[in-house]
Formats: sequence, C-alpha cells, structure tokens
Amino acid sequence: MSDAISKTGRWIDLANPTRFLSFAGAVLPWLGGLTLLVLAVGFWMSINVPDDYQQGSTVQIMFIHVPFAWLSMMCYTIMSIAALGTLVWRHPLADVSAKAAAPIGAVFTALALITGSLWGKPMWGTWWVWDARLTSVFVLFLMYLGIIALTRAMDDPAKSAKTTSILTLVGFINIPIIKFSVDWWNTLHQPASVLRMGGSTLDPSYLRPLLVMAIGFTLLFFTLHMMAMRNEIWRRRVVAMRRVAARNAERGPAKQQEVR
Amino acid sequence: MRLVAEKLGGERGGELLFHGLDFMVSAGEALLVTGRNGSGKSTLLRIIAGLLAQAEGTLRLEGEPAAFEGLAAAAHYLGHLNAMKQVLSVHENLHFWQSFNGRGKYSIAEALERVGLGEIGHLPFGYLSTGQKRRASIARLLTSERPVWLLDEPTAGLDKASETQFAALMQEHLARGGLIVAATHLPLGLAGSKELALGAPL
Amino acid sequence: MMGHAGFVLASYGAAIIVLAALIGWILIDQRIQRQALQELESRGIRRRSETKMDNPS
Amino acid sequence: MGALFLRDVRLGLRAGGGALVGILFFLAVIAVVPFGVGPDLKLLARIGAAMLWVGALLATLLGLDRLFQADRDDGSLDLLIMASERHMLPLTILVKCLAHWSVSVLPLVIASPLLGLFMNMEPAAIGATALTLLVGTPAITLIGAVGAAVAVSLPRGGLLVSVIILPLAIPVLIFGVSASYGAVEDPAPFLAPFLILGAITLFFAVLGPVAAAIALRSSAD
Repeated sequence: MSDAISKTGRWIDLANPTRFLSFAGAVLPWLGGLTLLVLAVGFWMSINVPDDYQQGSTVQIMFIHVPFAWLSMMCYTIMSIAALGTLVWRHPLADVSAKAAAPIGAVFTALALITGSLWGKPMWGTWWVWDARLTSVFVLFLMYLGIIALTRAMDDPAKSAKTTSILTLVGFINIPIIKFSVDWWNTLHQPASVLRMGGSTLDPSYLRPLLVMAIGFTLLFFTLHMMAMRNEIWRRRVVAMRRVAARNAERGPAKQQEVR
Repeated sequence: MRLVAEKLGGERGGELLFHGLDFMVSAGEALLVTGRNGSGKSTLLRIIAGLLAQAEGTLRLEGEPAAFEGLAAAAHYLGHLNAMKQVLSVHENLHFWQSFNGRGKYSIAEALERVGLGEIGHLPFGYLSTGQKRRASIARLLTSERPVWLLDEPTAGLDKASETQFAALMQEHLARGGLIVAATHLPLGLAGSKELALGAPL
Repeated sequence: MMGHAGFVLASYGAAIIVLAALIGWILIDQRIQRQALQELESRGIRRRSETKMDNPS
Repeated sequence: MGALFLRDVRLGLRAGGGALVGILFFLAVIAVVPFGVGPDLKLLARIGAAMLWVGALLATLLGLDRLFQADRDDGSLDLLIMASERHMLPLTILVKCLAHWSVSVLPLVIASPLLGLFMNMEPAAIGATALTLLVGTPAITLIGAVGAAVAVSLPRGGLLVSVIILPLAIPVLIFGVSASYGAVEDPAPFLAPFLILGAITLFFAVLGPVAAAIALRSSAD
C-alpha cells in the first residue's frame, strides 16, 4: 500500500515537468510570434518619436533601457519566488525555473548597464558614476553571476537547488534598494517617472512606445525563460538517462556470463 | 627484454620498508608482489615507475625495444587512482591519454570493447560505477603501447566476470612479449607467474 | 543636442547583438540536449520511470 | 601537447565554472574599491590602473592552487610525470599554464576595459592597462605554477600558494602599473616598462615551468 502511494507521488512529480514540456511545445511558437510582433511595433513607434527638447535623440535609448532595467528586477523577483517554491513546496519545476532564469536575468541586467552607460555619457558626461542606483544594479549583476557560478559549481541539482535558493532569497533585499534608491539617496539618476503615485510624469507620446517596448521585452523574457526551462528539463533527463545507461551496461556482460 | 633489480631498497616517510630485493622479470613473465598492508608493495611499484627514488640498489630495463628510452618511458602504471577526469566522457579521457602517450595496438573503441564498456564510452566518466571506472582505466593500458605493465591492485573493485576478462588481457600482453609487475593480495588468474613476497621482517 | 545618434545606434546595436547571442546560446543548447536525448533513445535507453512502467518489479 | 591543452581548456570550461568565479572575484574587487575610497571620479581615474592590476593579480592567484592539485587527486599527475621521456615535463607544465591562463585569466583581461570605464579612466589609460594585463598576467600564472607545484602535496595549499607567489609577482605589478601610467602621464615612459614586462613574462616562461617540474618530481610520493 505504501509502495503504491510513493509510486503515485513520484508520478505526480514526473508528470509536472512532462506536462510542462508539452505545454511549452504548444505555447512557444505563439509566444515567440507575439513577441516579435510587439517588439516590431514598439521599435517602429520608438524610432518615430519626436526628439526631446532636453535630451535630444538620446531619449530613444529610454525605450530599451527602461524595459531592460525593469526586467532585470522582475527576473530576480521570479527567481526569488521560485526559490521559495524550492524551499517551501519542493516543487521540481521551481528549481528548473530559477536555474534557467539566472543567465537571462544576467544578460538583461548587463544590457541595462550598457544602455544606461551609453545614455549617461551624452547626458551626464561620464560613462559611469558610483551612485546608489547604478551601484545597486551593478551589485545585482554580480549577484546573478554569483548564482550562476554556484549552480554550475555543484553537479547535483538537488543539492545545489537548496543552497542557490537560500542565496537568491538573501539577495532579494537588493531589489527594493534598487527600486527606491532614487528616492532614498540623492542621485544623478532621474527618479521614477512611469510608475509613481499621482500618475506618470512622462509625456504620452513617449509613454506609449515605452509601454509597448516594455510589454514586448517582457514577452521576450518569458519566451526565452520557457525555452531555457525546457532545455534544463531535457538536460536533467539526459543526465538521468546516462546514469541508467551506465547501470544497464553493467547488467549486460554479467548476464552473458551467466548464459555461458 | 628483462627488468632487473639488484639489492633494491625503498623507503617511505623516512622508514625503510624493504631492502636487498633481488628479482628479474623477463619478457613474457609476470611478477606478483604480495605482502601484508604497508609492506611496501605500492612503494616498490612507484619506484619501478620512476615516481619515487629508491633508497638503495639498482634497477634497470635491459634490451627494451628501441622506441622506449628508459624504464619509465616503457611502462604503463595503473595506480590506485584511475587518472581519469570525471566530467569528460570515457572516450574523451582515453582519447587524451592515447594522443598524449602514443597509439597502441588497439583503437579506443576496440579497447573499450575488450573491457566490456563498448556501450558506454560516450558517458561522462563520473557516471560510471567503481568497477566500470577501473575497467575504463584498464582500457587505457591497451590504447597506448608499453611493454611493461605496472599494476597496483589492478582488480580492486572488479567483479568476477571482469577479473576473468582482465586476466585474459594480461595473458595476451605476456604472450606478445610484455612483462607485468603487479602488486596484489588476490590471485590474478595468471598461470606460471613468479611471486615476490614483501614484508619479511627486516 | 542632435549629435547623439551614435549613442542611440550603439545602444540599440549592443542590445540586438547581446540578445542575439543569448537567443543563439539557448537555441544551441536546445539542439545539444535534443541530440543527446535522441542519441540515448536510439541506444534503447529509457528513463527509470518508463522502464518501471514496462516491468513492474 | 595539443591534446593536453584541449583537455585542460575543456575541463576549465565544463567543470564547476572555475573561470566564472575568477572573473566574478575580479568584478567584486573592483566594485568594492569606490566604497573604500569614495566615489570621487578624479581619484578613481587616477588609481584606476593600479586597482585593475591589483584586482587582476588577486583574481589570477585565486584558482592557481588547482593547477596541479586536480591532476594529483585523480592520479593523472603521475602519468604526466612518467611521460616525461616523450614530452618534456617543463613543456607539459607550460602547456598546462597556458590552458589555465586562457580559461581563467584571459576573460579578466577582456573584462578589464569595461571595468576601466567604471573607474572613469581615459581611453588611452584603459587601452594601456588592458594591453599590459594581456602581456603581464601570463607571468603571474607561470610564477604561480612554481607555487602550485611546491604546494601540490599539501591538503590545503590554496592560501599558501598565494602567499608564496605574491612577493615574486611584485615586479610584474610594478612594471605593469608603471607602463599603464606611462601611457597617460607625460614624463613617464610607456615603452620601457612595457618591454621589461614582456621580458619578465618570457623569463618566467622558461624559469617557472623548469622550477615547477623539479618541484613536482621531488614532491611525488
């Protein structure tokens, strides 16, 4: 009886990634297509905005910089939720999700830093300043790299899942720091203008393309995340199957000996 | 070709483990080094391999094939450790040692077939069981040509079937004019081998 | 204030290059894993769950 | 020899992300500097080259203890030593050093211009620092090989390797930093310290592997 229960328990665990794979297979083409469409529209909208009287054409950098910065934080938040999922509910997909998200988040954070740097040079006259916002985003980037290094350093996924989750959750304190750094400290970086109390300060002609781009890049993130998760599930299957292969090979010759 | 030791003495950690050893192994012969734990079996093998200096006496290989200069160059050493990288596949590991140590009579695929690992050469070495790892390491002896085999507990971790397989490989090596020095406390299934018992009270 | 087209182009270019690299890496990884799975399946190896389904021992 | 290089590069890339840890350490060290000295951009620009060099030096030392330890732990080192009739042991060590350098130090050199921007350095200073790092860091790895070989049989040799090597690496640091400054500050020359740096690297390319080979042979047990 207990055997049957443990077996069904295992079946549910296995069914989840399997179900995820078929779900991803069905959804991914549509998601990818939608991403392309929204990004194309957003791109077309953002190159057709008038120049800002203060910032000139560099205002166009905003249309990619802000989504990247937003995604760098969203990705970390998703990873933190996944870390909770690993630690509290031990959901097998949570660890896969966190592990797949880390490199993507690192790339978006790097892009936020790069585009911000390219925006800062003409506006502030310098590529980089060590103010609260920029520094905290740089720290976020380092944390992404640290998490990637940690997941790669341990080859046993079950063990690395827990330690990585704890590290991820500890690092989450950085997210509110990034978000509110522009309000808490006096920084060069401009304060939030899109999401704030009392409505956006941004002119609608800039706000609309920005929102479309933000949606487009968010869709891109989910597409890539789903693809990376699928890869990770496959990778784990390959590992499991290889272990089975090693065991099977052992059984092979021994049986032949018995026959002889 | 023969391996000659005269008045050989070996020490480990400043303590003389054995001394005054005289032995001679000719082509086609196997020498089994036996003795209790700590009697210096491994030390003797490492001295023959040139990894340790002998405390006294001489050791030489006479009439070795021209391709090999010196005892260390003519010897395969199979120690306690398998000298394989966990993350590389068995095939990659063997391929490295083959290109580093030179080609032998067998190709990698044939060697793996001979030790019964033909199916799993593509797997990372770390996935293998202890016995399989040992067999992969034995396959290394086949992929590069060396007339002298120095084997330290070669059958550790092997099951009966693999032991028989390995005995056949050793017989074949001896029949081709090779020589074997093996430290072991288990019978290796080699007919007509000499035995050298270490650990006689000094 | 009009001479900044270079910075705009550079940031869009950097974004496209880096994202293309990321997508390319994911696609290559996908191909590697798929091939590995197919190779293992062609060798007749199946996961433990599936083998258990065949012969409940 | 090509096979050894390929194997070590593959191991470095595949196993445990050792390369990533080195570069992460480098980034973290550089990120800590502005907190220590304050975010004064002029000051950062002035000490930038020196900080990049110190960071690269420490990051290079970080993974060096594994240079021979990994091979010793699985028995490969014995076979590499035994094969010294076919492949001269110093040459084997040189190849191992080169593989180690390409996997775990070259990424640092490539990342150093970006960090130069963070330190608000001038383009010329950034270029000069990256160039001196490219020429100078192999010397650190090659000196490190001696320390790694000496400490190979110790169970926890990691820190010891760094302590042994650090004094020996000081000349590299001196000429690397002075060449970097020579590129931007007018009276100071660039070419002379840069050539000396190159000479140091070539010198250690010979001395390091030979000394490491002797140390490895004598430490085998």
